[in-house]
Amino acid sequence: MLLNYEVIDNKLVIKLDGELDHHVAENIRVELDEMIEKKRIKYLIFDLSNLRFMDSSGIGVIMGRYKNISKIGGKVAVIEAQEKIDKIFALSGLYRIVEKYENLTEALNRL
Amino acid sequence: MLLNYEVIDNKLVIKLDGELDHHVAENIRVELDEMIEKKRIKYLIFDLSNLRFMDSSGIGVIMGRYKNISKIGGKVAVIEAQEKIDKIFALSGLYRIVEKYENLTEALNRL
Amino acid sequence: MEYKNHMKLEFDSKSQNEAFARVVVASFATQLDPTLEEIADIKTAVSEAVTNAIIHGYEDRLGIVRVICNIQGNELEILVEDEGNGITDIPQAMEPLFTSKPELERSGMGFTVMETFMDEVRVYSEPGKGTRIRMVKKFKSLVAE
Amino acid sequence: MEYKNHMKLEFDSKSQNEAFARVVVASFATQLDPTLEEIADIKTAVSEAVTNAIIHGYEDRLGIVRVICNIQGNELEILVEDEGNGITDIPQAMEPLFTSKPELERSGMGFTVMETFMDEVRVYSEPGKGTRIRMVKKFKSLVAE
Ligand SMILES: Nc1ncnc2c1ncn2[C@@H]1O[C@H](COP(=O)(O)OP(=O)(O)O)[C@@H](O)[C@H]1O
Ligand SMILES: Nc1ncnc2c1ncn2[C@@H]1O[C@H](COP(=O)(O)OP(=O)(O)O)[C@@H](O)[C@H]1O
Repeated sequence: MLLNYEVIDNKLVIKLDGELDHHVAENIRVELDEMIEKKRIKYLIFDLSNLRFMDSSGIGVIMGRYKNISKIGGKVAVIEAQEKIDKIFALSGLYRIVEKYENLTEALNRL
Repeated sequence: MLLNYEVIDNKLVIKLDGELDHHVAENIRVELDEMIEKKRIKYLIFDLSNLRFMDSSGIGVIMGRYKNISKIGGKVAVIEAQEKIDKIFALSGLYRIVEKYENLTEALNRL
Repeated sequence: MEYKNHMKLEFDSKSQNEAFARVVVASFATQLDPTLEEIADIKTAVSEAVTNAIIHGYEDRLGIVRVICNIQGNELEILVEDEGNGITDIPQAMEPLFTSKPELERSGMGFTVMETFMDEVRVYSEPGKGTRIRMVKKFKSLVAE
Repeated sequence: MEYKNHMKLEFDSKSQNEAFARVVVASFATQLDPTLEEIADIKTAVSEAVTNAIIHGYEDRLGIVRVICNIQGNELEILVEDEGNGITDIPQAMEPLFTSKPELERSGMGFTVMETFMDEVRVYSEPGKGTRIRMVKKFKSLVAE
């Protein structure tokens, strides 16, 4: 699992690469929380274009970041999730609290 | 496992694609013997450039064809075997009876 | 005669083995000539069941997780078993969003995901004895010999 | 503490499962951060031992082949077991080019290949009871957590 960050317009773009399961979720969570605190970021964009596999552990990772960041008035978005992953998010009701955009440009404009 | 044939200069070039193990060896043997008989071929060139995996079952396949074809004065060559596969052939002494060439051009010229 | 095949895998309840279990089942399923979509479905379902065995079944203890696959015709039966804590209230456990481990950021969607991606899911469990998940996937393709 | 992991795989003695067994062991070995060459070595050795269990151990009967892997530090131990015919003369069986099945175009190079690609190979066998091959590979890389 690879994590890549970039801060654009005060928004943290997190690119997940590889497979997101319970085994890697814990590390990702710790790394993300550090990054969010250090950079004092309020807006997160998860770019999932290179995420080849995800199970329900991924919901926890995104939901958990949302809970923290919404307390300080922040927002979370997800872009380019593959069909199967999109279905898992939809099932869980994640899209009721987290925004879904087509691509990075749209996410940066609208979040 | 994919088998591709081509007859060039009265020589049968057999391109093996994929993994050659005991499971596929039997089918390959039958198909090859049919082809050799039908085309009345005396020279065989095994092109292994796309053979990703082979265990000692592959020795049997090539040795077996050699035995049949040498009875009618024919010859067998192997080209472009990957390092691991080349090592298996070397261990077995296959290269004492079967020719080894760098590439197809050389095999076609010298066999 | 209908094509059959069988395998049984046992491994330590370590989270490293979640990815391993997915690969093993996917690789066993290749003989059913699956679509990429079917492979993704079973990988996801196996990942859920194996993760549950590790984090809920054994919690922090080291135990053995068992994954059994049976192919019969164009059906793949997958059993995922642990000899861990077991489940007291199975209907509650299977409810979407129910989790006993919110502190681990579990979403409670594991069983729902299994049910969505597989054709059948059954849960057998006894508190203190362990849990067995039985899942079935029917493949569209014909069976490869 | 030294990193450890364990898995056990059982499957039907069908030739379709030779490729499956290779993938399973290779996939389990990825946690040792192997080179492509190391992966090719163990795939080849496993293929030899599993094929032997199927064609020599069980001949045309249906039996169970067992593959056990133990990781300890940077070593991978692989056991391949059958409950088939067994081997009467082990030293002879291990000689290069010795085969009891020339009619199947076996080359008699299986054990030689295993010994070439693995760091240790031991054969335990009892006629009528079965055969166990124990192989060890030492990986160059450090162990991934
Ligand atoms: N193998 C198991 N052993 C014990 N309890 C389990 C097992 N699998 C599931 N459970 C229980 O069922 C609940 C719901 O499981 P699931 O839907 O997969 O969600 P999650 O894993 O996110 O909690 C778990 O929180 C746990 O209490
Ligand atoms: N699992 C086994 N059960 C019974 N006999 C075996 C087994 N493995 C190997 N043998 C015997 O040892 C011989 C040599 O094995 P090997 O070197 O792998 O060559 P090959 O498989 O090409 O015959 C076999 O021909 C067989 O007689």
